Amino acid sequence: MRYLPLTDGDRQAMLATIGAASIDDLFVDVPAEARLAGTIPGLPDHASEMAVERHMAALARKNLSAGEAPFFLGAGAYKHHVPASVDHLIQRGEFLTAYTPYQPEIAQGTLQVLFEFQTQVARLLGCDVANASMYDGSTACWEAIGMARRITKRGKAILSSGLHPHYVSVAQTMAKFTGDELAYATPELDSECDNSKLIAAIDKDTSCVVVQYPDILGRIEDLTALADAAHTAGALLVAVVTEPVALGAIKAPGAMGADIVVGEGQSLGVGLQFGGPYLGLFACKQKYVRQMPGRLCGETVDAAGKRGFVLTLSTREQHIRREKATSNICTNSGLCALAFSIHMTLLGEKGLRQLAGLNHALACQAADRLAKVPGVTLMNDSFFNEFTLILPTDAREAVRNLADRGILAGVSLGRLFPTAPDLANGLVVAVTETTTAEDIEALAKALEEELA
Amino acid sequence: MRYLPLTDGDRQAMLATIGAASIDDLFVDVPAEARLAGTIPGLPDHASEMAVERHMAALARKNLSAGEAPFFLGAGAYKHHVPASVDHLIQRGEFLTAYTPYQPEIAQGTLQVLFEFQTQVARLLGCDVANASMYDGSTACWEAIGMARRITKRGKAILSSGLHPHYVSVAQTMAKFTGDELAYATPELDSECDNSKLIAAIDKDTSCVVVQYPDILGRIEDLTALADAAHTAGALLVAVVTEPVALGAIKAPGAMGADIVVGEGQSLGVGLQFGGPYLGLFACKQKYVRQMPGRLCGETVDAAGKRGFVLTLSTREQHIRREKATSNICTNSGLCALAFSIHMTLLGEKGLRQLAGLNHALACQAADRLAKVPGVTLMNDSFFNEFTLILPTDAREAVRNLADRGILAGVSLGRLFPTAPDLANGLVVAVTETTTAEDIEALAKALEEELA
Amino acid sequence: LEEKLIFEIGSTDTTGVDFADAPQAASRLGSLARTDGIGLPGLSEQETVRHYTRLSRQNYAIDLGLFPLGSCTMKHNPRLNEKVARMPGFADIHPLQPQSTVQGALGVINELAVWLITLTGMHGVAMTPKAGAHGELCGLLCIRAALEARGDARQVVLVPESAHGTNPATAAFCGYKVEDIPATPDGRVDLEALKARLGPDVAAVMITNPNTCGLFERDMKVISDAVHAAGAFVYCDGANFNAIVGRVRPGDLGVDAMHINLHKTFSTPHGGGGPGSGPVVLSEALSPFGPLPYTARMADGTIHLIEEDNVGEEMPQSFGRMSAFHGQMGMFTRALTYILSHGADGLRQVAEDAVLNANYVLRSLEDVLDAPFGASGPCMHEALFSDKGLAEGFTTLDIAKGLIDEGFHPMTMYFPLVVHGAMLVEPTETESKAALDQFILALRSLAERAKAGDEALKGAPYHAPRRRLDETLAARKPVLSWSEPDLADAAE
Amino acid sequence: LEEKLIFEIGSTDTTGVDFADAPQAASRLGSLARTDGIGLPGLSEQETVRHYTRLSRQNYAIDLGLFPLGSCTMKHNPRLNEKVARMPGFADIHPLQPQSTVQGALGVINELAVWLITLTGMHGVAMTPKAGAHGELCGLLCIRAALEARGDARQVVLVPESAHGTNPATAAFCGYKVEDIPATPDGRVDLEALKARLGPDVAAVMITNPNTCGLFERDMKVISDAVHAAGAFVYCDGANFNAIVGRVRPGDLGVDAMHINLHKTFSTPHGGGGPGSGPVVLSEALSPFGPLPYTARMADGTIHLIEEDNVGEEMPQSFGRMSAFHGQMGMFTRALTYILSHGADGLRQVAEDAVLNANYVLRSLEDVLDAPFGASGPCMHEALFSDKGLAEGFTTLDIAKGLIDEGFHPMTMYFPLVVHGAMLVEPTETESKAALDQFILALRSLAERAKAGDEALKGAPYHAPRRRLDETLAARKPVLSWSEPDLADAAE
Repeated sequence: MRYLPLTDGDRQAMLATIGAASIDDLFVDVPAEARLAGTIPGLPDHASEMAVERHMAALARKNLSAGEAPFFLGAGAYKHHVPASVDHLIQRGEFLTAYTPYQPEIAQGTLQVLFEFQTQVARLLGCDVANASMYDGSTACWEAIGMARRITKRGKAILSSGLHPHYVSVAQTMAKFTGDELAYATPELDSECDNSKLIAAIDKDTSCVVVQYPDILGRIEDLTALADAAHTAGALLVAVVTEPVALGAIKAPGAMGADIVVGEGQSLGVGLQFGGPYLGLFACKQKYVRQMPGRLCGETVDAAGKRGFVLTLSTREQHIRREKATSNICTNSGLCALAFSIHMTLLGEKGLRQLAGLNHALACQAADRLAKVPGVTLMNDSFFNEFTLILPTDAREAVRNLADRGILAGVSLGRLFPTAPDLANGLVVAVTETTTAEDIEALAKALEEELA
Repeated sequence: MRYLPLTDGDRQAMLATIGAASIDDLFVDVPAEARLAGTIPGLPDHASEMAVERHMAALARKNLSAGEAPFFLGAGAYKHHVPASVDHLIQRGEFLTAYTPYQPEIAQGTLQVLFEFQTQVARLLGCDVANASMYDGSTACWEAIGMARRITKRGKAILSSGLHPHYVSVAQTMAKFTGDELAYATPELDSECDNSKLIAAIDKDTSCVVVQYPDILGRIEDLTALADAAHTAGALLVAVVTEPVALGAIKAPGAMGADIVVGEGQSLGVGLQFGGPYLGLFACKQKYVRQMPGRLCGETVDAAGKRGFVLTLSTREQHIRREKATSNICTNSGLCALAFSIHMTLLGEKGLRQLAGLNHALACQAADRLAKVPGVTLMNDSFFNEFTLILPTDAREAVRNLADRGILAGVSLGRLFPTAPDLANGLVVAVTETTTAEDIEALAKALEEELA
Repeated sequence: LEEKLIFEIGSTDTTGVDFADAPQAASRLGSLARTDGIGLPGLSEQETVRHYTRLSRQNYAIDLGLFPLGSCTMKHNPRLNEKVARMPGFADIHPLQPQSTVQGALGVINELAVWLITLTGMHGVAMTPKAGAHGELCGLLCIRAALEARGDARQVVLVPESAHGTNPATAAFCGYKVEDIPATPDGRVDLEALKARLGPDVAAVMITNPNTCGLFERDMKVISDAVHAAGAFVYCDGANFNAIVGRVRPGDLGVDAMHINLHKTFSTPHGGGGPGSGPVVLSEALSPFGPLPYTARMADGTIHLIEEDNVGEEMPQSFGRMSAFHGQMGMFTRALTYILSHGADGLRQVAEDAVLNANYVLRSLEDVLDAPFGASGPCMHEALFSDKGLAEGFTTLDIAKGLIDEGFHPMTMYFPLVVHGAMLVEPTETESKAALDQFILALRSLAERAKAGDEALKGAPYHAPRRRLDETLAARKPVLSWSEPDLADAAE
Repeated sequence: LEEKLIFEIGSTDTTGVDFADAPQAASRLGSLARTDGIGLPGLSEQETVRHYTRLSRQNYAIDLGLFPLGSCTMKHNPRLNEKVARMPGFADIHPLQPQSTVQGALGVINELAVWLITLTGMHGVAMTPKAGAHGELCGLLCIRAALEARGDARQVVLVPESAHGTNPATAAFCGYKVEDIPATPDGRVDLEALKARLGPDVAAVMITNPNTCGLFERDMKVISDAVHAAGAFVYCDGANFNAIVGRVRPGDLGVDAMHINLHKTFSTPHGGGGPGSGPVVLSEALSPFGPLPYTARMADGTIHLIEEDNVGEEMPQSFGRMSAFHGQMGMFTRALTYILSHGADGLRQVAEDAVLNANYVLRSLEDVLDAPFGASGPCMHEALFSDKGLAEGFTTLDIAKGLIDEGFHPMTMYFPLVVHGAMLVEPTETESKAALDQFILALRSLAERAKAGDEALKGAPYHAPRRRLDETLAARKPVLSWSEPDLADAAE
């Protein structure tokens, strides 16, 4: 086996040192009836690198990849161009094959990256501090609800109808067990968000209001009034950002008063990857830092007085605090955080603003063109790079038919909200810098034919 | 521009330090009429990474890659499976973006690799010493002829008809200018090599006999008698190996008396790449080392007594010796040598022998199957992983037709020897560990249909 | 070896990326256009490559040497896995694409699921959990859902003292009360104490097997039977599955749920702290309660995705979604690649060599380092030592930091908690005998120095990018993000 | 920082590669089966990754810092180039595939050819040469072929003293007699001396422009005219094209042949000593004589390959093949990717920034280091200093080795030969002002130390993987391959 360096000679010599007659002697503690005599039946034996690569390549070819088709899917995962240098750098063995930086003397590379990442995320989201990453946006969102409960000592969270339904679903799963109460309704096909309804719903039991920005239908609205209303009632505002590129063009939630801002960082550096691994972003106001879940990297000095970085405030964490921890999270998304941070460094503020501007301009072009397809209505007044079309027919069916023609047309609301027939004709279309004028035209033409 | 870090502010500040009013002032030495005022007409301006990647990908898609088709081409370039770790390692920035190791204190990585490479190559080819690489097999072959001239002070080289015709062509090009005389004839479609004819041709003016092993038609023959005959006449035997994997299965030329052994190292680690960059191997007996062309890495110690490596014997080289150098070569194939060396280290002797055995066994299977195609004759009695079929028709035409059916059937002798009509029906077929039973069957079937 | 921060070298006017010009279009951003300076510095591509290349060189990594972190299973990460994960057919597909366009991806999930079920002898598997701790959560949610389905709202989860911190944290995170189970003097779960505590309020017992002392829980089957008899479920922390893969099926021992860290047993890279992946294999009793989305192969060979819209017919008892999409697909492709490379025979060899290597370390060092459970028999995949016998004032920490100067990563220290000054060494099966011999030599020499009271050891490491770092300062006065020096000064 | 050799750590029984079992087949190897031990050690994949990862860390590289090697143009190597070169459509095609199956590859060659011709203002280009020196060979072969075609067997090539060593070596390698041309005190070719030497025996003049002193040959056009008038050809060494790309076309200056180092001007990686690539642009007079294979775009848009079988109709005067296949395809894809990224405007900026950076270095240091031609005006892309003014016994070597301790690669030293103790600094356009400022500071401090006679400098480097190495020992008693220690001892 190419990954196992021991030779049979080594094994014999080592058994002799140990004083065991055979490998089996080392497994004596396993009850005899559970000790398998041979290989597990029904599974193939080892294979050459070439054979495995061919098998996996054959599976890969059964997928239609985003780069092979006009592609308009978003709804929480976005196709952006990732510079080649990002992937080159994250493959450096010293990053890729390092462990969690618990030994800071020999992990300054990872630690400094995390410190830089935390700073970038905090600034992007408009907050004071950010942690070193969570699993993804949806789990970060639930962690924020739990954190709001700990801070406010209240158990009722109000979820905006514009929150990604899968994020809602994750929160509902957890709330069943923790006893949190979640107020939520599916969205309406309206150009306005439900902020006024949310404000009306806030009461003295409310731990937090959770609002997505831009929301699942692509709408963007000012959060200031919502934040004020929450704060007045002693509740927190949790903002969720699933498309961080947007924040190169629109105001940061933190700047509009959000207390906790979480997000999905996949857009920068990480890639689509069929949904994972992704990158949970988590930031908040300074005063709440000790209630934060997840790892934090902090600056300090070494014995010689040199600046250095360490994981810190770990008394919040499970490996120290056990059942009293702020979260059970251990392994997070370190390598994805690295990729995000490198991509952000390559962009810089200048590049991020250009990228965001290009996304928005192309989305406007696409919206204008697609709204001209007979029978199709553009729902949004406001949007960043994603908007909702209302088709004269079931959008889920249309998406499947367009896929058969080689066009990945967007995410149907029927896929996202299968139990809400009112939304069935909605189609969420995302446009990024990777979208060409030809792609837009191809979608428009195909939609015209599909709806004819 | 993403690769140019100076900002306009930097440029102004730097011009001020220099004391120049504008960039143009720095180009004053260029005659005014040659100084272009604007960009060169007829060329596009800069493009985003994404746009360039798309353009190049579109070009790449216009090629039928070896992995996409049953593939049987050889004749000096072979498709082998290269372990993924090879490419990972050669992309380490410290290898990829280093310069020639003229500053040994900060180039021990490259230098130790070259020392290991030289040792591996010398052992594989059965010689005492090897250099740190040449451009490719064909230029190494010419360098060997020149080296034999310097050693023997004779100007006539006898080239075997089994030598790759492109290698012959390179030698003929150079000989036109250096005045070397080259004896050469195109091969015959015979199961035996022309060793006896070569022996007969050796005379007192002969600097060297150049013989390929396995030869261009795939034949392998013992070189001992040839070496003895050359040595008796005061000439050298130069052996050329275009498929180094063969030497895991068959005797090394050095062990049969060859004085200089050169080769193409592409098979290990390097990949097909449409013909370049490749890797010239060059090894010889110890006594000729000071007549060798190319860089050499040698062991030494540093000021603290630690073992270290340096480029050495550079008085043979152009940057010291100028017009009296043993060659004009400067940049060689350093990174390809690294890839070769890593691949060889992964294989080790055990793996190399397995690889060679698998190549040979599959080639035998393929030869047996293809010889059953009606009208097709197997020319070879002996071969390693490549053999010649004699078709009842022009093989060049057949290869083109099979390509239209998606099968890359081999190299026709008409492509290699366009001026030798006697060879027109010959087809050289190479088989490696990447060839499957399905590939062989697909070729056999397609050939049956083509010849029907 | 000091590398400035991007905030100190970059500028908001510099970028390492070019874009095509944006087409003219009327903005739909309304009054929300961002006008403030964000404060994100950029670097050119070369500066970027340099910054991160230099930073990387301040890390230790498996690619540089042996990484004996007990319980973390720092084994070799094959490069084929990385290559496969980057095939566009895997890397560049969206989680919400129509099923007809992602049959290969669903096939990977399904194929890996079959392997995990077969290797563990279990009934089903939940693929979505995103790391080991997330898998624990999944397992406990299944257990809770199963209990609630039978109207049995038990509130207590029993956890051995030696458990990973994630175990009690997870139980608490989903609303359970956590109680400890003591250990026996030979480092295993105290069966009698456990039995005594079992009762109608106990929902589950969480056991790590092989446990965090590196020992196999000999009584596992008896424990399972007792737990089941008491109406509770057995959760097994599978962090140490590497020791038994291919040789022992947890399903044969009565386990109801076990997470598998793909980044431990199945070689996906740790990446400096993730991403991990923690699929959970489930017994027949728990399988109906697993999370969405779920994949299943249909009679016609297509792979079918169970989500909210068809969950009613297909998996009506599912506890719901626990992350937005399908789980760690990028880790699935790597793990499946690794599994297919080894096959059933190779994986068995993995366990054998992992255990052999650990016992070799144990027996080669027990004369100089106290091995608290060394006398009770062989260890599994990790060797546990304690600080007993070190000179006054010398600690496990000193030995750990001393290892850095010898060119190794420290072992796991001060864990498990049941052993004083624990040093937990897990060499893994991908280390050669030569590498082990070097490591043993280094650790022997450090043990001898710590016993002899060599004061120099207390200052180690000397030859690392940094000397010991002041963690107290970091926690007392947390600086968690960078700010302009003058602003920071002004704030003091 | 010592890494053993593979021969010291590997064994011939170990392998890091698995193969399928070979099918049974009767051997066709006859009596030639290799039975001796070859002596090639193997390592497992993990050991292999570690060995080469650790070795790599003993190298300096552009990815780590500024690399001011004059004439070598160590600029940033964009990672997109690497990605593109690895696309299977480029990396995995055979040079002898039928033309219909490689139209994309031939298209790359043709597209790059058009760029090179247009950027240089020349008539044709030979793409096959495999490095700069190979390109020189190609150019001289064209010249010789052209002269022979007119029955004019000239035997002398004139080369300036300041030329790269490859120039005289190449001329000699293809049978020419080499004669030097002297330099003027301002570091340029002595026009009068050149004119005086021109005559019917002179085949060509080889000139580097910008020259190796970093100066533009102001008289280039005059020289070309004089050379042409004498019936000879002008070969231009294009190693320094980086300084003028996009701003000056060598074709406008009367050049007949010039090689272009794709690894210098067009950013393909140096790879620790290659592979390079050296296409040669040719004037109308020389184009008919270029090497095979040649590519040409047909009226129907297909790219057509000219090889031996059609050379008679298409290029009857070709001097033939100079390497087996099409040249450095892998470098063509990288160079074309780079060129398209920059475009005509970006390439012009390349030259401007390269020249600006060099002049900034020159003017920032000429107060502490002697700049022999500093007074004559601006330099081009490299700044030349001499050892004049250093304290007795201190040399250019000391400053170069001192730079290593400051974290930089040394500059080119003792070249060009026309300046005593030359230090040739080429920062390239991909360095930021901040990086230059750091470098200037370091070099300034070293210059001051060498002038003050700081003895410590003579021992530099102190902070590198090795101290100064004994090159004399290496050459006197060459050890060029590894042998078992006992065998080596016995041989002494």
